[in-house]
Amino acid sequence: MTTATQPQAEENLAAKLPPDTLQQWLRDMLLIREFEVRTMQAYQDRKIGGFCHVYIGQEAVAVGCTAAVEHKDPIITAYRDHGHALARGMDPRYAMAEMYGKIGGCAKGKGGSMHLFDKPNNMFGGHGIVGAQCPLGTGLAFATKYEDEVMKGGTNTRVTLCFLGDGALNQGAFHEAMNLAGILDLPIIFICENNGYSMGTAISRGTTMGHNITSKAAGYGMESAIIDGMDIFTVYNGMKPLVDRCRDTSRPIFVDMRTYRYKGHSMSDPRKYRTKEEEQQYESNDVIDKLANWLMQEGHLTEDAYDKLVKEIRKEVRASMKWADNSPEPDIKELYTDVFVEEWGPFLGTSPPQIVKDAEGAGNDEDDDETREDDDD
Amino acid sequence: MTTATQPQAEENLAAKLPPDTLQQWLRDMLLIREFEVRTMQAYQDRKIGGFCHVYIGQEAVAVGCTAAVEHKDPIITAYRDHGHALARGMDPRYAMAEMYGKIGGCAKGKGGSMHLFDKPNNMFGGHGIVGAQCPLGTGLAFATKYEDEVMKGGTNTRVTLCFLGDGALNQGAFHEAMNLAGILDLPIIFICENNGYSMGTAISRGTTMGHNITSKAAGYGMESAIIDGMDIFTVYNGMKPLVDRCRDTSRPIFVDMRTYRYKGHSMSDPRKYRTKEEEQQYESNDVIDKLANWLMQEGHLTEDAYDKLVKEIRKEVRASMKWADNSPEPDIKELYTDVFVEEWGPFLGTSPPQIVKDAEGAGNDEDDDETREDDDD
Amino acid sequence: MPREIEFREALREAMSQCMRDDPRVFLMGEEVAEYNGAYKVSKGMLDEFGPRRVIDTPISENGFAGLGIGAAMMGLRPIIEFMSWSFSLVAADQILNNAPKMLYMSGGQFGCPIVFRGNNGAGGQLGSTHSWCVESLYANVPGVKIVLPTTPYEAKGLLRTAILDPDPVFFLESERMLGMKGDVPEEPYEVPFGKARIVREGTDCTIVSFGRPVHFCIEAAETLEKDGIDCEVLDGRSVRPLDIDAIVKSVRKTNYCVVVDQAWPFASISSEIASQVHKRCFDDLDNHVHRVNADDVPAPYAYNLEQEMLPNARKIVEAVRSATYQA
Amino acid sequence: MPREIEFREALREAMSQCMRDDPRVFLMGEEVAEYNGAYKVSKGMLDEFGPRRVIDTPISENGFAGLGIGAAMMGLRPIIEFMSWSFSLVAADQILNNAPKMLYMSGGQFGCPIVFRGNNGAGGQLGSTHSWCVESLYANVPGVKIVLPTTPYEAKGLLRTAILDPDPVFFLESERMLGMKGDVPEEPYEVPFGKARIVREGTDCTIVSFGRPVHFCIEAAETLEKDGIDCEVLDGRSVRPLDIDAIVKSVRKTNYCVVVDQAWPFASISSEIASQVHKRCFDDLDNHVHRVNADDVPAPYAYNLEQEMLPNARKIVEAVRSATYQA
Ligand SMILES: Cc1ncc(C[n+]2csc(CCOP(=O)(O)OP(=O)(O)O)c2C)c(N)n1
Ligand SMILES: Cc1ncc(C[n+]2csc(CCOP(=O)(O)OP(=O)(O)O)c2C)c(N)n1
Ligand SMILES: [Mg+2]
Ligand SMILES: [Mg+2]
Repeated sequence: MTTATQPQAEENLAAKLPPDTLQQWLRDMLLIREFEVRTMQAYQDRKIGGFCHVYIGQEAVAVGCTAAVEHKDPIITAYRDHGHALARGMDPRYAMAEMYGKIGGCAKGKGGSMHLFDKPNNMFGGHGIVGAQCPLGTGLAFATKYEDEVMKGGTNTRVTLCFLGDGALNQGAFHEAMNLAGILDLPIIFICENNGYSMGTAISRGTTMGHNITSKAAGYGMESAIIDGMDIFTVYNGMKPLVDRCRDTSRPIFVDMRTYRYKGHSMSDPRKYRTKEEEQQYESNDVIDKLANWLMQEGHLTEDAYDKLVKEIRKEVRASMKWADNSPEPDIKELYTDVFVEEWGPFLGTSPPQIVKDAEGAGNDEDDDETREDDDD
Repeated sequence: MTTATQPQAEENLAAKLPPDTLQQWLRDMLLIREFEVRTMQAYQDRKIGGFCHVYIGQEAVAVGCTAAVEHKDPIITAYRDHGHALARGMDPRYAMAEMYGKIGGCAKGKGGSMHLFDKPNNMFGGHGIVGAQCPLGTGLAFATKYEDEVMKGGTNTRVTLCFLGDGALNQGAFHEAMNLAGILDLPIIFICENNGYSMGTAISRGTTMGHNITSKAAGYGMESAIIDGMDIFTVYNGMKPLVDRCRDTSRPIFVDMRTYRYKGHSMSDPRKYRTKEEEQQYESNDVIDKLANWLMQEGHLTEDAYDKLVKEIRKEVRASMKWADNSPEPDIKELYTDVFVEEWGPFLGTSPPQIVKDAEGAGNDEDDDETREDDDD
Repeated sequence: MPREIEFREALREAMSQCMRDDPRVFLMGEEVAEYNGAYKVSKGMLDEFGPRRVIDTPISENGFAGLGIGAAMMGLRPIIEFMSWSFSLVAADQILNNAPKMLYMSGGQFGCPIVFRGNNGAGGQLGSTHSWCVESLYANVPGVKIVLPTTPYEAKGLLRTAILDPDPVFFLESERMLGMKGDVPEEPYEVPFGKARIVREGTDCTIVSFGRPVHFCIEAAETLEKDGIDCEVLDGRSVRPLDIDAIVKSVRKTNYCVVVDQAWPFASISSEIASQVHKRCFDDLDNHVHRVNADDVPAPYAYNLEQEMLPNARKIVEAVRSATYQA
Repeated sequence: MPREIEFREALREAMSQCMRDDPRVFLMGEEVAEYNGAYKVSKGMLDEFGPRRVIDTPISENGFAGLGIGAAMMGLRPIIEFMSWSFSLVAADQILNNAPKMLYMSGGQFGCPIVFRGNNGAGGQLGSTHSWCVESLYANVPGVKIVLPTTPYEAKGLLRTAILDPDPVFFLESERMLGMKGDVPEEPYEVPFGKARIVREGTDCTIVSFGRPVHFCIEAAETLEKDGIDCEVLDGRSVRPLDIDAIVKSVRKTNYCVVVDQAWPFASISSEIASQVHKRCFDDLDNHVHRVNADDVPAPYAYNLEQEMLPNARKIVEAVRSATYQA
């Protein structure tokens, strides 16, 4: 149970998927990229406050991993969470409005960039404390298994994806979660988005065995794999069999997902700890370009269609910014709701955020799209 | 750096030591055994309060490990700490008086059984929170190295022994400490006293890879060894080269020290989680008997001398109980000292405990011995 | 039919009844299953509910506290036992950063219906690492309910309320009370949070406390009665929510108030209550609110020191005498 | 010669001067060395003192907090930087169970001369996990000193005192103040703990605070002056030890008191001070002590909500008006 699968020529499962699936991946990755570019701009324009950590460069990980699971499978991640939220299907308007601190945000503006939650899409957050999502992830996996097996008397049907940064490898919470997942046979995949740095600290400076972190999984008797996260095919091809196995065996798995963030840790990071050459090496072999090129080579995408897609997405993201701008600030009374489910004291009840209302009243989607078109200028 | 040395026919370093060293080991182990037997009795008699965890069965570990280091090398352990304190040279009177909650105790009765400290003997405690001593241990190692190398400009001269129970393997604190020790190249040996149980939980029920815990050290790129802790020769022979290497290289090492506690976790434990047979198997091959037999076979000990030694120790421990009994309760004003070094408020200063006074005024030793003789009845 | 059972049995009955009613409820913690509980609170529960619902954990408080919170986010109803609240410090991030704030951070999407429970306060000569009273420390944090039961009856009813509550509850028991016996109905019932219980009516001085020290207050009130000082004793039940109205009502009647709090004094529940009572009863009070706390020092091991450190009936008697100018 | 430097430079100067004087002093934390500090407090210190004394750590707060404590037990003088005190919760066991109690548990054998320092309080829209004000939470625990500097001058002097202190000190800075400029002498000096600073003398109402909100108090006092209300503003400097005598003295003069505390209200420093002032000034107070705290809710992200949640000059003005019956 302690084998770390090295990257290898696996079956190219992704290439066999219907072209529109791959086109959707391209769309999702482009959406994240564009969203993040605009996020940086909005941050500079002081529309977005607090800390802001963009996902540019890592798009293939969120999109490829969520593609390898089903919508019912819970996902949870750290504070660099925009990509996961969007990949999981969060409306970019709600994501953007959250960062703008507006009532239309996925958490009514109360969570912010680092804490994006999306119940209808089984996205359990965005967590700000390094490593703290790992025990929570084991709890999600515990609960799905408990529901399926103890409450329904069946067998486990769901897999939890718990994303973490390489910096989280050094938090006790991660280790306790790994051991618990192993001892309790939980259906969870810990995906370490190993982008080589935690803030300014290269992995080798902070993490023992940084060159081979699957050795840590071996200490928990956990199956593990190393996956190239800079290509959505390797992500999907690597993840799909692991997800299937995890679902079948209900045993945890650890993934060393090798990736790279093109930008700084947060908006204020001058990136003096690495070279421009290193950055360019990754950027010149861009994850999105790779998929676009492949689709073109295979005849599933024309230059024109690609340009159209890019424009469409640009429009969508711009619309989300406008929507966020127009969304009102949360009413001051929101300060006092959601502290408890039932309030003790003068404030009563809690109103569900837009994201939940939408998921409940499904028919509204068309209206929303119209609004989006209208918003464009 | 990730090799786990399996128990093997090493050079029998212990057998080459002067016989009086080995006799001293026998004496130390007997002292611990007798001390713990009396501790249990005193606990039943309500002389000792709180929780009480005896060390019976594990004597070879504390004695063998401290024999493998020098007196200047710091040691630190968990709450099952009587054996380490005595092996390190704590006067049994101070240890006993501490558990009696008396002013003569090593901490003036303020620490209790789980928190035995002995500054003159470089024993940095007894720590009650599982795993919490591991980060402290890395701090001791950091400090010795810092003093030797940064402050004195020399090379590292000291090795820290950090003992932990197998239950501590599942605390985040342990993992953070392991990684820090590795990253900072600290001269520390983590000795996991793997007695197979944490309270009623067999290691396999709580700890992944419980059958091979050195795999956890491998995840930190740390050298490790498995040592048979039920024979003081294997303990010493296993530890001595590791201590030497740790001192020379200033690199951390992890030891899976296989041992067994003959008694329950604490005084209230009915031990239903294991069989009488399992207990008898260990007890019938007792660590102390083994060394006594060897010494007799080699002609370094006669039956008579052994009986005399046993009686002497019985006398010494009984005297320690009497001494503890006669030691006054701490004055109520002690409640308010040692909160800060310099008091803020009505209470001024802090008086050093007897243990420190003795270490400072070295000449007193003879008086003490006399008192001990007098105490006997 | 009055039926006498131990405090620990009352806790067990509350858990078992909830688990019978609601399959989402499970119990997890160190030694809760095969060992039958370090303090036998969960004795027999493994036999009844099996290892899928009564679950032993390794010594990983931060890990399994977080696991419980994750499970609660998914809609389960975890009961997480800390062998002692002293060990909850290693889980502080999960229980303070996650449990009380998940609902808020997610804008109301993910609640956290979880109960953390275990021994709190001096267990008797356990020394400073093992004698935490966490109520004052944790009460500073919004989003959590903190409950201290006082009798077997209260324990059963309050624990049921805790398990049914949709928000995170810290349930603080006392090792020293687990063997206490009292009348407890067999059928399930709930005791509400945020409603103080008048343990003893009186006219001369209000004494407020929570959990185990309530018994010392009763003892003190009995002593004081002999001197003609007739105390009203309130058991606050929950620290958060705090039933300040009941306290104020009583103080308006007695004009004197003593708060008894087994935790350290600084920035504590007693300072909070004192401060609120002074505010609301500024014109009613004939003396400042007197506070009885543990001494402001780490918990010592020695018997005599520990006894001196903790609140007790003698200290409460002295405080009431001083508060009512009868010292 | 007055010399203006930034708050972060004052902190750096205090550390550097101590490190030059005493080889036992070292600085450890996340990104303190090669990155020059996440907030540039330690900028240039790696260059001066080298990697053996200015030490980057992995993200292991519990680990390196404990490492610092162990090193302090051996006699070194560690300065441990938490990038934010919000991240100290994962280290709660080490900083609350070990640092403040080692001296006591060892009967005086092993002291713990260590400084933990870093950003505390709202950094500006960081949301609930990242906006902790830990002073009220941690102040419940005996054995530790808690300090909140207010100006660059105070920062340098108090940090030096903290480093020289033989006991553990929690030193709480504010991200929002690091760029603040002020006159700071070049030579080393100490500002004492437990001695409140009278920031502004006045006769009509005493306002007490700590750290950043002291500036809001000054702002409020200036506003109130225009209305003819002359406030005395005290900067408590250290929460533990608390200079209650200075507060009492001021209240005996003004007969009114407002406590401003950036942390949550329940069981907080403000409740402690209110309670103590009521006790000692029972006959002096012409109204109950008024408290201004952050709202009793998790920290929200949205700008308008966060602004509303935090103490500010407007709220202080209102509190003083209400306290002095001039609302
Ligand atoms: C417990 C804790 N300590 C410190 C921080 C501050 N911090 C935020 S992100 C970060 C670096 C994390 O790096 P990594 O886990 O590799 O994630 P990445 O940024 O590369 O996605 C640090 C130190 C925090 N949020 N939580
Ligand atoms: C953090 C924490 N959790 C729980 C406990 C309660 N406890 C004390 S000892 C113990 C078992 C420890 O077992 P192990 O580490 O194997 O040591 P051993 O008793 O075998 O020497 C437990 C659960 C504690 N002291 N600290
Ligand atoms: Mg990273
Ligand atoms: Mg063990």
